[in-house]
Amino acid sequence: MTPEDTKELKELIEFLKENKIGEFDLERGDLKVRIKFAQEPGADLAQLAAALRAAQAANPAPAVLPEVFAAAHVAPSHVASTPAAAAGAPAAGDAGEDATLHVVKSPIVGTFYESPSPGAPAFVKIGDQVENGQILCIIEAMKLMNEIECDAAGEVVKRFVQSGQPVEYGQPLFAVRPR
Amino acid sequence: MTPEDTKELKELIEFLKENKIGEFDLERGDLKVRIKFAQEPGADLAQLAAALRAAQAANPAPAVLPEVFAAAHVAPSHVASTPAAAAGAPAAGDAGEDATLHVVKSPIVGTFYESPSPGAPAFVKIGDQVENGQILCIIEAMKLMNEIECDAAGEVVKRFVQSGQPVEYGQPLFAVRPR
Amino acid sequence: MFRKVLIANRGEIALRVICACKEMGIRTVAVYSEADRHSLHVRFADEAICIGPPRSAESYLNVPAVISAAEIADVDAIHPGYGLLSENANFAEVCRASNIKFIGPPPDVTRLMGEKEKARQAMKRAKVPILPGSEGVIQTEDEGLEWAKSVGYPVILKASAGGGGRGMRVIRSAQELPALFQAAHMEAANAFGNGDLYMEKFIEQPRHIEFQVLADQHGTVMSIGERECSIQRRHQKLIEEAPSLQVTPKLREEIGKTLKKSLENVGYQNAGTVEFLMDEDGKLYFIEMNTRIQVEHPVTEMVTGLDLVKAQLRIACGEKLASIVPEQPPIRGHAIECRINAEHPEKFTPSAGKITAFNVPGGNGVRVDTAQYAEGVVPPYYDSLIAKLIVHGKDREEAMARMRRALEMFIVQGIHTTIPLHQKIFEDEDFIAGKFDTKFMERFFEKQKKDS
Amino acid sequence: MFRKVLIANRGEIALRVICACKEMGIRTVAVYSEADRHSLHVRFADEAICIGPPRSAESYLNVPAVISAAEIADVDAIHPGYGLLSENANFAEVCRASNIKFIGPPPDVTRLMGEKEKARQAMKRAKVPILPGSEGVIQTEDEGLEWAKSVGYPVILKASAGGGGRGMRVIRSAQELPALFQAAHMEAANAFGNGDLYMEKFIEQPRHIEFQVLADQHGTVMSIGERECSIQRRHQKLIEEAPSLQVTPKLREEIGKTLKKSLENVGYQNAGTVEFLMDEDGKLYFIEMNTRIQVEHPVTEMVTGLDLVKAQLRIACGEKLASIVPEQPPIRGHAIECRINAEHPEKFTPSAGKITAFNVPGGNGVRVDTAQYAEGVVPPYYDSLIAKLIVHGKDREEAMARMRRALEMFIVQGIHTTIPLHQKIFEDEDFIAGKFDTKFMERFFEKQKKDS
Repeated sequence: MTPEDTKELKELIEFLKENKIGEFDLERGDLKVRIKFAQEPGADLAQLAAALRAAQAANPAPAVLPEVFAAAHVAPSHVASTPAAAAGAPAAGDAGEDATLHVVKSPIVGTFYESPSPGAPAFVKIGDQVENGQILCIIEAMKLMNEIECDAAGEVVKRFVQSGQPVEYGQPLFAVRPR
Repeated sequence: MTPEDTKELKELIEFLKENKIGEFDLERGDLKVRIKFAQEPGADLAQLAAALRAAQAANPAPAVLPEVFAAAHVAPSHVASTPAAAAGAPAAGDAGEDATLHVVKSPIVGTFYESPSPGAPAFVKIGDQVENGQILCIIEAMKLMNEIECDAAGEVVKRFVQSGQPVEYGQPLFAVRPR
Repeated sequence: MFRKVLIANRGEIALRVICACKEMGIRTVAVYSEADRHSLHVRFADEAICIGPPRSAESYLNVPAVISAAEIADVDAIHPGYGLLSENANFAEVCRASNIKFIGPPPDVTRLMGEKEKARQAMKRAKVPILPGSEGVIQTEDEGLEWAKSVGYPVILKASAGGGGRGMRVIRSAQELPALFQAAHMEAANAFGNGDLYMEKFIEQPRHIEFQVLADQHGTVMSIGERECSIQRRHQKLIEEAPSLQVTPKLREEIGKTLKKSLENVGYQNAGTVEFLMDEDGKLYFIEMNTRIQVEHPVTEMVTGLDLVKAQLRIACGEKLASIVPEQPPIRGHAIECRINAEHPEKFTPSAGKITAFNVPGGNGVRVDTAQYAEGVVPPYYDSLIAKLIVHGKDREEAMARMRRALEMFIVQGIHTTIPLHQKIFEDEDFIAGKFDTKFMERFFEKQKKDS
Repeated sequence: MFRKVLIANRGEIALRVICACKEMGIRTVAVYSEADRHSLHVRFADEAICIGPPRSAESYLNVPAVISAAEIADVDAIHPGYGLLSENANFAEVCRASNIKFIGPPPDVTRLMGEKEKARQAMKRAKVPILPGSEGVIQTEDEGLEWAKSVGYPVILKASAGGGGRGMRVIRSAQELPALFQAAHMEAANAFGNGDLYMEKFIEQPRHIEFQVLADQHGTVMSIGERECSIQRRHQKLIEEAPSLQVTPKLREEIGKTLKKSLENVGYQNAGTVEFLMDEDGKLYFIEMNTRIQVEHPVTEMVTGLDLVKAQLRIACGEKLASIVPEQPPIRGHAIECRINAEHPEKFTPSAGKITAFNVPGGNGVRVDTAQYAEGVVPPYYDSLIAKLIVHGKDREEAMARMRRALEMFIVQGIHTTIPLHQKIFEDEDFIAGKFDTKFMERFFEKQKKDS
């Protein structure tokens, strides 16, 4: 590591510590960072943790991965072509978004269509004002076209999927800024 | 990471904290971020215990053992007839004792004898003053009588084993209050 | 062979099917409810699709959701596992209509076997022994004496109009028949306003014995040995074995031939299990047929060396049985399975929650089928089966000894399991001696109560 | 049968022996160093005695400590496992003097087989084929030509006085012999001040093939099939299989007969393994004998259905082989074992530390022998083997497919393991085709380097 890297890393750690982060992973290109803070030596907590882990003092534990099936939290290869995180953990996936937005999720498994028929204009586009109950899109399942209604009123600010794309249950479709 | 990245990251963490997010995963293209906040220091034990056990309200969790092999920390059935804890984990077994005491441990596996021959007086008894190098007992191993010398000077305040009793490596034999 | 298969199930059987597919180079698609997001069948499938909320009715039993998932994932076939949609003929029909191969028998066969009385009659016509019952009402004591004589004592009288024990009498000899007939008649008349009675053969100590069959899509059926499943609690199997100590090679061959003929007649396809009761004289009576892979299929795999799930896939793909199982596999050694359920071992209350420690036993002759793991969660919505512990030994003694040591080494913490119950059963003298029937567990619990 | 047995070992083999004892109703005594206090062999033994500090020399290899533990625990016998004291004839003698049965051959046989050249001569006398070597110095080119002709090319010239490659030449034909003889002679003379040369048969692509034997204490020896162990890195086996694709039933029977005769001659007892090199023509040459249970014994168990550790215990107790293995067990299907080591999969640096996640694969045809667990610790003092993953299939193809899916489902975190290495080997074309020899791994690493 260059001294510059080290400095940045130190700053990052300081910042994480200030914000009481317990674990932190980052991967970007060939950069991988993994940080896990040790248990705070708060009296009772340390005692309980010790009892729970019965860790061996003689054998310092290596920097460990958080959990066996960390990978399992996101399905191995989602049919949806959106970022797996968005599909696999919709709530978390939207955390980066404005919390005031309302997310319309797919109530069924099927194929998403933005318009009533090929070539026809989309039911809604970004920037449209929509009403409660207004049709936002169609999800085709078993040859049936299911019209998906909006469950909020406001402005469509984002569409998460492409027309023709398969979606699973609970997958975010639109973000609406409620009025 | 670019300074821009760092700034974004900091903002994200601030935002997550404000919204009391516990864990956060994001995968988008080649970027992967994983953040897990530490337990609030001062969080009450019940909260941590709940997190650790993930007990479901509907099904009172059974009283869980702290670790898979809790039982392993003490050998299942020690040859020594002293409380297994004393033999299996000498350090722990002495925890209740005065920390200033010096514990003489068995350097070999064998059978403990307090005196040089049956009927003869014991090498030492409780209350005796002993010197460094003074013989405290005999451990018989493979028909050989091994004299065990004291590795401290002071008063013998406790004997942990009975004459004729088998002892394992590292098992506490005597406690000596050093002068 | 199929290119891609969707597994319409969860838990250990979903993972079992995924394993078979992986070994055959078939891509797998898992479906899951929101409660199973972190399950191993989701983790190890090539693709995974969330099909609904935790409740089975809205996810795993939701036919449109499953079919829709199969369509968007573009699979060739669906393996239904056991339970859930596995014996749903309508689902099999929808699969067919959607051009997706349902891995199981055709819908009409599933439907036939699903209607118990029709299945009984079909099997009776095909000369499979069924539990004898009088045809219609027994009008008089004499008629009763005659019918009872024809099937042998004991018999049981039942009220045509009712149930719940009213008007019911077990008759163990001709001497006691007249009085009991009158008593039952009176009781039925009083209880249901109708004194009509019918009679059935009564089995005092029935054993539950079932035969595994495989059938290809070209008209060939093969019976591949039996399983002994008498250790049950409230009709839930706890322990299964293969072979049964009660089934001689001769009986095995006879039943095998009869089943081959009868199931070829009904046009059976894929894997199935024919369940029988066995009376004290070792005679078998057909009860019902399960038209799917069974929870306890591994004991048959252990003693025959077959892979039944792979056989299912190959059959469904059109392969002939002659190439999958070229000859009747000999039975080697003895296998036993214990179902490890997330239940309190004495009260049997379900024990959902987070698993904090999970150490599975291994070593020679031990197989564990499970989708659980340390840090895994047992959701409260589904079946309580979390693992199947299967052992194989050169004989029943070795298998039992192996099971004892494997149970001891199977450590699960955070939830209750039936492991301690199994440990006690494997110390029971009658169990060890092989002296048991479907009422064994009742007697076992009484003994336990007395001892404590 | 023995009442109580001490296991003078650690890790998976200690647990393996404990499992066998448990299944036979024998009480077990574990011994352990301070580093292994929380190990599973300690957890699952009936008794456990700490015998010393972490270093093997002061604990597991400390004969007085082990014997003393055996005495205070009052055991009938000691099982030495593999490695450590298992081939230490002095230890076996001390056991005998202490009236404790050593589970293995008598000390003199262990000693004989431990001295490689004596063992070679003993086997040669008993007509076991050994790698041909000239008797004494080859004085002239003509003598060399003659000797080479008698064993066939290629041959190798070696310097009598030295080693390390100096004075060494592989000769592939009579034409090139004269020039190479002179060159080697000169080189040896220059390097060691002594130009004497001797000759050996040279095998270009040797396979490592070994035969498992069992011998009772009444003079009967039985060979129970071979294992193919050519996949090695620096003479450490990585993958073992049974049977070997190269060994025909005829060859198996021939070698079996020869070994039976020769080992009955030397008075062999208990389990043992006879190691051979196989040349390109399928001829076998004895290298050495291991007088103990082998790491890779499970592959033989999987294809024969025997329990070799139980057989060891029964033999040591005086039982006759005829009652333990009544007839030559047929070889069924194919088994493969992968050694899972706590090592970096590319650099092979040992990776001690705490295991944070440990999910072992299960299901049909998968066996795992391990003493590790989630939260377990791999101490830096001992062998890096943490688990053996063994699969069994109806043929080598099924076994390989099963191994691939089992490797994928074997999840170990917190330390590095060789799992990723095995995964790559199982994708290698030559490995899949069974085209390999003891130099396979060298070529494999070169290919890997080229590809990256």
